[in-house]
Amino acid sequence: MTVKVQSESFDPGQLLAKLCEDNSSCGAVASFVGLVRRGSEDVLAMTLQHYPGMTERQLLAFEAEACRRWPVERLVILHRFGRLLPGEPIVFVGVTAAHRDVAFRACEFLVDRLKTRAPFWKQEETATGSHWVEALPDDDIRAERWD
Amino acid sequence: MTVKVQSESFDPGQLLAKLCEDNSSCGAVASFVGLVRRGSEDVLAMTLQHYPGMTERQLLAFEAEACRRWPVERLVILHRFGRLLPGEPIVFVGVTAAHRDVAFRACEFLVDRLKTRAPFWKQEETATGSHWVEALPDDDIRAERWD
Amino acid sequence: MRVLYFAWLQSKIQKDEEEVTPPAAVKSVGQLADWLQTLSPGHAAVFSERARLRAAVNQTFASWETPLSPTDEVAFFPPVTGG
Amino acid sequence: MRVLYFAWLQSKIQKDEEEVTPPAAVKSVGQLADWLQTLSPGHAAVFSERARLRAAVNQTFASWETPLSPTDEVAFFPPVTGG
Repeated sequence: MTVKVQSESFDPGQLLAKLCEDNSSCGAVASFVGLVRRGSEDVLAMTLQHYPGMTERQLLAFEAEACRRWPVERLVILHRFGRLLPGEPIVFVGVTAAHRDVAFRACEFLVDRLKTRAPFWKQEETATGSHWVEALPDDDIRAERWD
Repeated sequence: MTVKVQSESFDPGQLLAKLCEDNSSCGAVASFVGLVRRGSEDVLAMTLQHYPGMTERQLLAFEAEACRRWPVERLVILHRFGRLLPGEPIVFVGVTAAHRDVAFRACEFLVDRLKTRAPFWKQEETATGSHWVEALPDDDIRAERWD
Repeated sequence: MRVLYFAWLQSKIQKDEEEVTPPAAVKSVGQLADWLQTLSPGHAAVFSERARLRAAVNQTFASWETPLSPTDEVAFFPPVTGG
Repeated sequence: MRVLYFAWLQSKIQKDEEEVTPPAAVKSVGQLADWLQTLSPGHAAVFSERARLRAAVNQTFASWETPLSPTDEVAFFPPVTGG
């Protein structure tokens, strides 16, 4: 199990390769990568602010919650903060399990939790200046599935 | 878009890395890797037989179906056949999209289709001999979600 | 008509495929199975367990009612287990 | 009591955090917000938009009714946008 918050970039392929290594007990590996989108407003960069301390606590709580709900074998949550450029990875979530349903459900659950209950705030830089991204009401509705 | 049936092994990390490359238009990459499980009966190897010709047709049909249902940006389906050892990857499905819901749904849809509508048959080798794996009724029920 | 077999059907019938010329009355997948069943004890064993079989015509999943023409490629196999 | 601000709250209040000593009557997150609102025009601007704010006490999400003690770490921020 790995839960990490970092400013450095990471290689999603390497993280997935590691989850697949020496792994003859679990048949299914589901993963998600979130990338910085250039978007319709032509985003030049994105700065992710977070709440150090609380972020780590929340990520560990999500991990514990996922393991309580499903028979997860291995789990990786990695979330970046700081200034990122379009196309750079922001977040990686990977889950391995004996069966694909568990891997998919737990992975999607963790991504929803990160969207709605992890203390991160996005600021986008465009040619006309910087602005804080508003939370989508959709995300909260989606997260309620798990309650 | 890549759809491939091959006997050679592959590196799931490399496939995911490629989906994440030069990709500032889509924010979400969902992927699934299926690995050979040693299982409770201590599987020594697994041989996947398939129906050459029909397999490729079906995989292309699944791809077309996914692209008709969801605004998928990039899609990779790779399925192996032949003799595989425990821990080896059997299948990779990767989908990129602007939003995570599309990426997750399309990825899960493709994995369900591969399980229930692609002409593959698994034969397991254990210490006591070889036997053909029976299809799980669960898989058909799961696949019906998409109908 | 080309007929293909997969998985455990191959060892029971002791063939992966065969070229057959069924009588003109054979007009559907089910009727072909009925006729194949008469060819050998292996065929009989396979086609007596129809609930455990699936079929494809010209590389597309088919039902027992799917109509056949003499140039079709027909395949019989157990439920698939890929993925 | 340590109070932290995130995202657009920081530029309005012109602080990331501050050490405050609210009156003894301040016993909940909501009462703290009421009191902070009186400190400066920046504070007033932030805490008059209560529907756009969320809070945490000791690094756990809290509501306006969550009780406070003088040693708590309290944070105010907009709805999160991670992932």
